[in-house]
Amino acid sequence: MTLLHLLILFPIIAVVFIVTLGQLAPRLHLGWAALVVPVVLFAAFLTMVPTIAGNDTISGTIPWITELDLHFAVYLDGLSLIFALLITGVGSLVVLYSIFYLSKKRESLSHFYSFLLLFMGAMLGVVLSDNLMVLYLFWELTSISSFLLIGFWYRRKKSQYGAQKSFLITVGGGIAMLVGFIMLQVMSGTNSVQEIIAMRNSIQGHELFVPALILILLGAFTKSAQFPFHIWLPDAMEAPTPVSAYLHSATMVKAGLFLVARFTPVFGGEATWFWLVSGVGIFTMFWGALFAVKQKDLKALLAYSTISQLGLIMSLFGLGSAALHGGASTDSVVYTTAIFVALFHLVNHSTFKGALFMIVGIVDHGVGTRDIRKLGGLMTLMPVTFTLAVISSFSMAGLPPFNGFLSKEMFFTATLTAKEMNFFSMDTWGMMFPVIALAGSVFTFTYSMVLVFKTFAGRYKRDKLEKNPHEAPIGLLISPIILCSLVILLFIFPNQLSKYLLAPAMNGILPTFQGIEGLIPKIYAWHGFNTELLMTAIVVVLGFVLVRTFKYWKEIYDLFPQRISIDQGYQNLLAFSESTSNSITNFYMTGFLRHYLFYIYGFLLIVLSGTLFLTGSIVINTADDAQIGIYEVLLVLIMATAAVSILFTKSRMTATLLNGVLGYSIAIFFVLFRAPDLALTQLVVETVTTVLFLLCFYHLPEWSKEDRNLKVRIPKMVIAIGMGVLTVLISLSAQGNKLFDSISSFFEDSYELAGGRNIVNSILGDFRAFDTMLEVVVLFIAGVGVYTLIKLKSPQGGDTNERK
Amino acid sequence: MIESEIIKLIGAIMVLLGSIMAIISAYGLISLPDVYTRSHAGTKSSTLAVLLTLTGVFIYFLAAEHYLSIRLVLGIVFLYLTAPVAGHLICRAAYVSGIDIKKEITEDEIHENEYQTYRE
Amino acid sequence: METLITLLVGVLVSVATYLLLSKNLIRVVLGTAILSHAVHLLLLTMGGLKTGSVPILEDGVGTYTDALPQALILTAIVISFAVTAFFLVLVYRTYQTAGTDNLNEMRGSSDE
Amino acid sequence: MRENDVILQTVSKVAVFIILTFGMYLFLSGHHNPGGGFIGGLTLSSAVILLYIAFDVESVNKGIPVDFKLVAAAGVLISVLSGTGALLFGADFLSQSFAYFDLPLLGKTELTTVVLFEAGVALAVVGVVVTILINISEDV
Amino acid sequence: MNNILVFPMVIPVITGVALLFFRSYPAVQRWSTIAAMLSVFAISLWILEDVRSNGIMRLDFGGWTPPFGITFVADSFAMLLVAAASFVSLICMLYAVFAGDKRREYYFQYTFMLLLIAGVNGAFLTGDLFNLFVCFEVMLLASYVLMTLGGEKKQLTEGIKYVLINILSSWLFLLGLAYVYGTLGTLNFAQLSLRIAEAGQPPILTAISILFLAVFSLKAGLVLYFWLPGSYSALPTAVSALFAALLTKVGVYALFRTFTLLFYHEPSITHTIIGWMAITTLAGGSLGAIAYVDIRKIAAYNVVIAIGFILVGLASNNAAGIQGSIYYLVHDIVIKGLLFLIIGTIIYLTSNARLDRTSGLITNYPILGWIFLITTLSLGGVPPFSGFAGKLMIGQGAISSGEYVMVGAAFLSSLFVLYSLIRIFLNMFWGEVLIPRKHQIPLPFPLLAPLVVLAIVTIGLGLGMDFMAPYVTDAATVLMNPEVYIEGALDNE
Amino acid sequence: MTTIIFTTAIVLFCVAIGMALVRVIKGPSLPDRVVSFDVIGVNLISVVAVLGAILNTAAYLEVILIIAILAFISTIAFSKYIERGVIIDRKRNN
Repeated sequence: MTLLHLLILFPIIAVVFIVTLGQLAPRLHLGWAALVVPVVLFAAFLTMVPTIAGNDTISGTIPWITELDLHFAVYLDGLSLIFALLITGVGSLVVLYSIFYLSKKRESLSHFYSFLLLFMGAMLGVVLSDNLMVLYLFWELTSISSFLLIGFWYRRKKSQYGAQKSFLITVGGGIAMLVGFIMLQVMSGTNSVQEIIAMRNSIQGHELFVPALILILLGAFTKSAQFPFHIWLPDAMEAPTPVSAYLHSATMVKAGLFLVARFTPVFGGEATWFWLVSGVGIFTMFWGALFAVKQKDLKALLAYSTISQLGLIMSLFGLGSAALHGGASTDSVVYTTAIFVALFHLVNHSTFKGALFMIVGIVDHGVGTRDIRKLGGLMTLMPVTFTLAVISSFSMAGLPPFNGFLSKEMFFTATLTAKEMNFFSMDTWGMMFPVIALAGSVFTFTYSMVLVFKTFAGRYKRDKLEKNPHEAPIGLLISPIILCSLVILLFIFPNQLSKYLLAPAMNGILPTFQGIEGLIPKIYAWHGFNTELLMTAIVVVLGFVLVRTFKYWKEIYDLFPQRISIDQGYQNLLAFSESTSNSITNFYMTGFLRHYLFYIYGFLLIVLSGTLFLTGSIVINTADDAQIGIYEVLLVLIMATAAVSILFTKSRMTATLLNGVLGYSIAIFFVLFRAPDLALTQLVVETVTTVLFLLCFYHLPEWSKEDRNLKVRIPKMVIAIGMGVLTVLISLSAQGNKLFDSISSFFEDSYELAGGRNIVNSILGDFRAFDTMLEVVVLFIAGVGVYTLIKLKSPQGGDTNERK
Repeated sequence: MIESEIIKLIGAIMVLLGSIMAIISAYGLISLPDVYTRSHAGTKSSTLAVLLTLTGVFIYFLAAEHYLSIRLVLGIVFLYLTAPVAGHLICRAAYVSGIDIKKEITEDEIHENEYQTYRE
Repeated sequence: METLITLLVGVLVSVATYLLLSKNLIRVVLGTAILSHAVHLLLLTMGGLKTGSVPILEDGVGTYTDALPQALILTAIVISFAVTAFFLVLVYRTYQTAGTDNLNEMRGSSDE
Repeated sequence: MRENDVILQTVSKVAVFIILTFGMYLFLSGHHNPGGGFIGGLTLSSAVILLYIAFDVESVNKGIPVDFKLVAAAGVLISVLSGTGALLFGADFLSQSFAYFDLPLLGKTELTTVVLFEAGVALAVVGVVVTILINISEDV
Repeated sequence: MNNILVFPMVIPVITGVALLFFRSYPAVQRWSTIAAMLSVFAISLWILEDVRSNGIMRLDFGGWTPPFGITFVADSFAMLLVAAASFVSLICMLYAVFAGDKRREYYFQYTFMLLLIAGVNGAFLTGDLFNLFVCFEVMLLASYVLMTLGGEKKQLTEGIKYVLINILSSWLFLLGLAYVYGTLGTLNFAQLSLRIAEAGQPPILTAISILFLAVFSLKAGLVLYFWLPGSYSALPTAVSALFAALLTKVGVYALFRTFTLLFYHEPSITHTIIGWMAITTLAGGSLGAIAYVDIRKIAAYNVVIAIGFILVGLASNNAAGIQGSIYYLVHDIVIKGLLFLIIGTIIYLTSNARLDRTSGLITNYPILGWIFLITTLSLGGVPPFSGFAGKLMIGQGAISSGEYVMVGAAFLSSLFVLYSLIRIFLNMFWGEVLIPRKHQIPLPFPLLAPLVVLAIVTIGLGLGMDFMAPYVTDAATVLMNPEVYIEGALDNE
Repeated sequence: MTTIIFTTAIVLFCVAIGMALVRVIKGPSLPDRVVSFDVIGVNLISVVAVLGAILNTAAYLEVILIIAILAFISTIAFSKYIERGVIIDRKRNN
């Protein structure tokens, strides 16, 4: 048990205290208690910065299930540390913010903070785990806590919908990821991520390598809302705003990015990895930005913006993974910049997006709506909020002097570098990256401007608002203020961040590159007139034009009709699978016993005869048969006649009589085959059964005619004859294949062993008395069962539930 | 020894007679026209047949194994006891359930007397 | 002999199967009864027929017929009796309650 | 119609007596001859069936005032407990033992615990068969 | 001389039968049932521990050494199942006791439940093929009676189908038994295994094994699960939980025994067929699970899915897969019991089995709601609940034997499981609160307690899997190495 | 010699059973069938008896008696069924 374990478990254990506290001190706003947790954690992780910056790592293991190689193994390197700090830092701010955002009276705060802390622990678990399966555990736990938080207002239909969607997509992705993990485990024989990274070369050629890669990426893409799995994120905005700020922009959705970063040393350099990560990422970036512009709901806008930004970072990780293609060398270092930028932007995005969400929350709180069409002119009414909004959204748009500018510029650099690659068919397709990046950025600029100016500038529409807008209380403002100061601070001192956090993280992602010159680029706000700057200029100009002319070109969204949108596709898929499965299941689960018997017999006939013929097991050997007497033939004929005529009788009595004839004749066969005990039993049982039939007939109607319909009769006949033939074939083959002698000669000493001359009876009463005992139990159950069946009648005759 | 062989043979012949009787009785069962006559053939002569057979087997065992089978005697007694009752019950059941007697065979005597009340 | 009995078993199985597929419950019950006959015969046949004398120890008799299948069949007969009895009563109780002995009318509500 | 079952009832009384004797014989001789607990029990119950057919449930029950469910239960318990009894002697469950005694008058006699087991079996069989029959007949 | 082995079967039998004499004393019935189950559970734990430390335990009935007499053979696999089954039965019994259905109690409900458990435990323990048949019959007859106990129309009409299909499968079983005896001349599992190995499993035996496959599939609900959804939805809560937890598992157990101990020489035929059957089952179950709005049906199809999932492990035919299946079996016994208890409780509370007619239950019954969520996650194999270890190992097994279709089907089915149950959660527990607090039917703690216990167990099993691991490993070792079983079951020192 | 006679006798019995079976199948009335069923039972007794003689064993003598008993019981059961539809009365009304 190391400190790291404690840190992961701390929030989860704190849940118990929060719940208890909620019971004990109902007047306390639980947020204050909850706030302690992330603050303490943040401080703890901060103390680890120097260690990690010194290129050290911290690890520890608690054994869990040794047999399955499941250990609670933790590993802290630069990459984990960035995430851990984000989780706890943003966490602290969000909790602080939520204290003022959520009313103590109306909301079930103990649930809220329990879920939130649960999530925090889970997220820390994800980024700190070194064991694949434990990673998966925490991964699913984040999905679940996200599910619970999205459904926090569980009475709303939309919350249900959003929660279900995010659950299905992220957990589904998680399952795919699990399969990928298992494949990795099968390939490498270990569950430890670090060991797998070390074994990279030996597993690379394995046939499961690429499938595992794809499956793990599925997990990452679903979690990070990459196209086409992004659809859950906008609906997740049903969660309370602090949750959106925390889970759905700053932390949980970044778990996918973390996963990609974590597995870059394993899969990086593989063309599939490169293309999937960067391609999906860049496309998502464009797609998200494009759709963000059209959103009417501020939170939805931010959701699409988040999707877009996540895509951006994802594509950077993809581009950077190319560095591993050629192995660790100074030549490859140019490509590693992309990864560096990815990490940088990751941090930046958390700062400005977190702030933006909080700002939207403030607006929502203050005016009672997030609908852009109703908002406007809040600039003077909420000046502080407005300032913060400008800072954060300009940063998002990539304007100086904010940190977004730096990472956006470097993003362009990375795409331009990637264009120059001469492998992975980049010479043909490479141009795509800067172009799409540019286009995406234009839209990013556009929606950032929409966000600020549609809300705060323009005409003030008081009549459309529910509340009288006013500046938010200071409590709500603290958190976004802190974040916005970070936005500016990071612009001014980017290289401090780089030194203490980004550089160690680079070592974590690219362990083989450690120490190679140029791995950690210097970040400059100004690097002369170059293509990147030109691109930024284009972005600003075009973006500005687009904002002004929005109403003229918004028709292009109609090119993506609602019917065939991905979101609609998801809904259709669900509806389709429900209705299809319903019709399929109803198709064969008809409720008709006869159909079920058809299936069972059909299965038997097909599989059994298939095996019989394919394995060539039909060997008929009648040499050992006993001789046949003429009267035996007669008896067989009599029995066959009696049996077959049962099918044609018109009265149930005749059938019962014929059945009796059958039973008696079988008794005669038992006599013929030297089995007097059997004959006796068979005779009595047959008679008692016949009497039973007669008794029951009193309660039953005469039997009706069977279907004359050939469509029913022919399959029945085919199956019946088929079963008969099959039985005969197997029986004959089995008789022709007597492999061993029976053990029963042992029982011939029954007089000495058990003191009985009647062997059969000695077997029943002694050698296999247990069978007999159970058989009596069976009989007993049947007897008492008949009694209850007859006596215990349903009072109403129809269906009743118990205890009614 | 010869003596016992002869006794065995007697037993066997009784069995054979019994079997022939059974065939006759079965023929009657098939060819007679209505329930009552058929039941006559079925119960009376079949019983005779089986009694013949059993006695034959009894004699046979006595001669061949010097085995006096009480159970066989019991069986014979039981058959004697029950066969008529069974025949009686079936015929009565047939009558009560309303199966007509073939007119050309006989007259329905019971109808006019005992069961009249029931019929109405 | 074994072959002959096996063929008989085949006939019985066919008949039983055909009856089991009926919609009328009594036929179905009869089907199960006949099926059990068939299986018992087969079980006996598989042990070998007429290979010795009655499995009751007597002096001077060398070989006995395999007694184990006989014991098994005895158990099976009793079990089949128990099952048949229960099934039969179930059938008529169902008839009383559901008002039909036609399996096709016992679909059970798929979605109530 | 006044049902007239005099013939049947008279014969049945005799027949039942024969069947009961025979059933007991089958039960007891099972160790060395065909028969045993099952067959004995079944034969005994067929005697009871005959009684029920010839007479009626109420009058027979008046004659034999037993709850046959409990007879069955007792039978099962006897056979199971006879197996458990072996445990007391440190033997395997269901171990049976037999011994020969020289009894006065009877000469060499075999006593075996199987009889107890088989008695349980027979009781259970009778109990079950009769329970089933009575209950069906009583059902309206 | 291991007479203790017989107790898991004989205690329920004796108690059950003796209860007949205490018909008018419901209290005696209730508490002696609980006491019996408690002792069975304790004994089975004791045996389990003993088996792991001292190897396979055997009881020769009547002192007749195998292969001539009947034996009970307890290996870890059997004992794990016995212990799990006894435990869940105990809980179900508790639920039944607290639910206090007077009518059914008066008609010997507990007797039949106990006998059902006796049959199940016997089937797990027996080392003799014919005795397995007899144990099946004990279990089945008890289940027939329980199925119809109460005489409701639905019970009877569904009962007919259930009974008939099982009768059919019983006779097929006997047919297969006849073949096995005819060709191999013995009934003792261990000796059968030896003889089959000696003969090298000629084609005819493979064909016979397919017959057994069909029979046990019918019992287990593998592909041939047609009887299952209807019958499970016509039962009172405790009984349905008992059925869901135990009945199919016996079939699964038999499949494992048969195809690891006896017919393991032709995996390219038998195990391939099993694999495809598992895939079909997974597909059918998954479709069924999302097809209906009747929560009982949803739960019933979840039973089907689990069967397919477990059989994937058998079809993989390697140590990891088998081990995974064992984990999953134990988990599934617990969690299916829990699921059906919850479903039954919901129906009892709302008088409604459709998921779209009730909502907001979490406000009315918060604990029930959270337990349901835990159940959902546990069923979906989400860690740290009990389903995860099994799921993981089955996945590993299937992947390492290259059965990718099975892997796909198995893991996709987890998504269906989650979807089908989260749908219930979202619709019934979340949403507008329809039942005002004043009018809600109280959910007394005794009724809730069994659910809570099972929920704790599923978490505890998940977290404390390390505790179970040695038993599972031991069980898998025996399954993978028939000679170990044979030595334990046949060795007459 | 005796064996030949016995065998012939069994064959004849079997033929008789077969003929009775024809009557069971043909009917036409239920009592017809029951009578023939009874005949079959009685003939079976003979068959068993003779078989016992052929196989030279007393083991089947019980079977003979039991068939006799059971044939009787089933015959009266059938006839009561035909007569009243109920074979076991709850309470006789006389």
